[in-house]
Amino acid sequence: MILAAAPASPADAWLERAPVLLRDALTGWLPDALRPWVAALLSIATILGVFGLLFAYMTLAERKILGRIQNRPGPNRTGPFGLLQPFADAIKALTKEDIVPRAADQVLHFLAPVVLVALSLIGLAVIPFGRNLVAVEMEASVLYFFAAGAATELAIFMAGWASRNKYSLLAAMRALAQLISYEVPLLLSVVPVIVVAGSLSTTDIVAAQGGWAAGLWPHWHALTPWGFSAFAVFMVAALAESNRSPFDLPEAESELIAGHLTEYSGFKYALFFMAEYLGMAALSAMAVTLFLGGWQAPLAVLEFIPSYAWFGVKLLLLLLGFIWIRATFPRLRIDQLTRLSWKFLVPLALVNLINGGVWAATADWTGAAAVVRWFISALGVVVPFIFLARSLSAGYGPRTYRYASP
Amino acid sequence: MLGKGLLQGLAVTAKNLVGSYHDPARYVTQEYPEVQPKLPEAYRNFPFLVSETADDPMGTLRCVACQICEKECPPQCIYIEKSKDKKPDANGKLQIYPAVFAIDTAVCMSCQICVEVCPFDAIKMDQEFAIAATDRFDGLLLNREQLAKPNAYYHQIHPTEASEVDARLAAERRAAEEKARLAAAAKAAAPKAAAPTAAAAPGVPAASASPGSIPPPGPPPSSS
Amino acid sequence: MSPLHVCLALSAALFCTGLVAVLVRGNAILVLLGVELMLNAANLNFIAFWRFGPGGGEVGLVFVLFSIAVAAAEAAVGMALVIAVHRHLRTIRVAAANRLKG
Amino acid sequence: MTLLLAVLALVCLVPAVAAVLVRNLIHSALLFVLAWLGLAVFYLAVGAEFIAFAHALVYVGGVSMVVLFAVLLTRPGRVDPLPPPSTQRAIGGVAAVALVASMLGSSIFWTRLPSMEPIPMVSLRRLGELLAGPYLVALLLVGLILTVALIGGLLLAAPRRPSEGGDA
Repeated sequence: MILAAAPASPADAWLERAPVLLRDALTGWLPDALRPWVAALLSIATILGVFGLLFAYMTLAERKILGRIQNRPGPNRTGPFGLLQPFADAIKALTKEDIVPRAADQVLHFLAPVVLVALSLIGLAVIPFGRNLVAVEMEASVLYFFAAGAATELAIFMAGWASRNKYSLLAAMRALAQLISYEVPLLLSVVPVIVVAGSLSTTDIVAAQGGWAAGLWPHWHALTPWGFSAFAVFMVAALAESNRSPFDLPEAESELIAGHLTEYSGFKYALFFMAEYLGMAALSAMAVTLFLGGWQAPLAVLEFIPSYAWFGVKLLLLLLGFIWIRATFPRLRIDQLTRLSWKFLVPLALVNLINGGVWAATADWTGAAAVVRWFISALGVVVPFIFLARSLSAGYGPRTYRYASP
Repeated sequence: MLGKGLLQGLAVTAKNLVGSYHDPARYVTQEYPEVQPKLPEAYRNFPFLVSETADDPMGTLRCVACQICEKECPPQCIYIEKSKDKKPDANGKLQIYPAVFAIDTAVCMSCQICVEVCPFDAIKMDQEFAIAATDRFDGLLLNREQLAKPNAYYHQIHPTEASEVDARLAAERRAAEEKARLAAAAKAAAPKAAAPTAAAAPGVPAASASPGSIPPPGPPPSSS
Repeated sequence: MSPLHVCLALSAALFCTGLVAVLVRGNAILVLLGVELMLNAANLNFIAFWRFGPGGGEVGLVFVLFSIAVAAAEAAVGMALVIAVHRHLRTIRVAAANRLKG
Repeated sequence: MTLLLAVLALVCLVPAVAAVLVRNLIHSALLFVLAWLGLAVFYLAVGAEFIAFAHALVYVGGVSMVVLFAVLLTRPGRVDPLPPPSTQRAIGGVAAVALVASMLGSSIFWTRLPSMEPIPMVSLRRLGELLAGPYLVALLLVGLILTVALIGGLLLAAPRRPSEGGDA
């Protein structure tokens, strides 16, 4: 909205319009009736290609970064700097034998990875990857995203149950418990954004974050007190939703062999990994959209860089954050996991909901009142955080070491 | 405060990530096949046979096929067949030599007992550890030709120990020459007074020590 | 056949399917799921009459929202009941829970 | 439109019927999930976008999890104290349902429904205004019901402490 009003906007730059121009060039010669269908197919193919490649190189980046953090180089044998490693992995996965246990539920065992990948992908349809770059524009696209994402854990349950393996079944139970626990803070942390932006549509939410306060401070939601709190809760819940370390309980290697993946091999196993990374990418993309200003540039002078590049940079940064966290934290126990959700994240998100409401109600405060508004919002984040953190860590004093000093 | 520890942990890993690009102390992994590890001198794993020269390893093996190592080897990985004939050794003395000397490195447990019992300093521990092979019998059952390595190589891998051994052998050789000279002199002077027991006494302390044992630590003897 | 007919037919069929689950299957979980299905059939009717009906059906949409929320609550409480019954009787056949006093 | 709706109707009816017929409880629950998904797509095709997503979120994301959890927690024990269900009851049930079905079917297909053009879609904003305006009390009541249901569910399902004399 803001950008539409701005004259001589960077929206007219050639690089900015390149994807749309390319699409028009590819579909322009078709009859009118076919055009939207082909355009839809094109956007599907683009999303599949880009995110497939992103998945491939995320696996490599993850292994490289984990390696560096652990004082070793990571994969570097296949191609220069190991850049061909993902393809070698793909060939390996494709040529491996596909083993299905005799006692397994054959149909569900087959369906689980397929369903998981499909569900992880469909959420990407509503993400605005750049100015005018969204596959499906809907009024309730945020709701659509979470409705699609909520079902992924169902596929993990299917995998765990169909394998007819006690570790897998335990993983299935854990996946369900984890989903029920973390779906709540995930959705609650999104609600204030919807309240403030006044819309359930991702394009509107991104548009609401356009512009800069004093020409320097972007109007991104994550850069407000309530927004930062919501962003933090969202990212923690997203970690749990995508079964990433430190919340990777369903596939906890050291306890459950590989959890729901125990009885999977070859290409199906690779599909599970693909789904994990796609889910991670989808949730990160949603976080960028909701909190980090989507495709908006951080500074006005940087607007000459096309919007999709900004989106990509933010997405990659969040994904690197996921990897960094994985390299740092040990896995939680299942009771700690649920405790963290119900006793910390959910109350924090609930308080933050009120905080966001207050922010939306005081939207017309300017000047000195704006400072008061910021102060109120910051207070509404810090005070509950202190209280909740204290109650969460009550009884867990600093650990004393008897023989070793930390 | 909740989260302080989390941030500290993140800082630690971030420091390692960045440090691994410029700080060698944070990047300790060596890429093995290209970068060979610097082995400490004391490193030893499988035995090899010492020959005096690199030109004619089979002709100058110190081993006289006494079979003590074969008998002492705990996992019994050494197999020796004595030769029927005799060949002159480095001192020119006629000795039996091993017609077959094989070590099954798949069985060897690197205990070094063979080295310790050898009276002739003929078998020593190597530093060759990349012995992986595709065929267990062709690749891991090493024969005489594969085991033989020159003394120079021994100096290269275990310089301190090799100098000691050389010094000792030289001393022994000198003692033997002295003895031979004395014996010859005694024979010339008084043929009936020649007694073999008198010879060992003067100036050869090393020879009196048990020949196979590792010399006690200390400054190496000056030279050979 | 108009779209409204199709919607109503589907609604009726879903309702009957739910009824079969409630009446024929003895499993408490399936009974609850059957009830859910019957609720869904009712929701479908509201939506069908909003879209293809004589107008003013917006109220129906709001009602469907409430219905979904209540159905979720019903499922949560129902499953809690099922678990409690199972703990008590070691079975979840509805016919087993025929006494008020355990 | 009619044809599309008919196909979608079949898509959600087939899993629903199968769910009632299969013996495996997990399969049954998953088929129910499939039927709910089909129903969400049907809502979408009818034009109720928000309802479709809310339905999918609640049923596929929430109710299905609770159901699967309940199924896993209530695995049948070794001995079932009851005799197997009688076929007589099943026949009775099916007959009753057939009666209902025939009544419903005849009333639907013999009624001459006025064929009207689909009315324009309701915008999300309008729905929100309705919820926050005339139906605010109902909304609050639903929130209350949900809270009560949450606490009640917790109390019902939580194992009794040994000190209270429970048998769990």
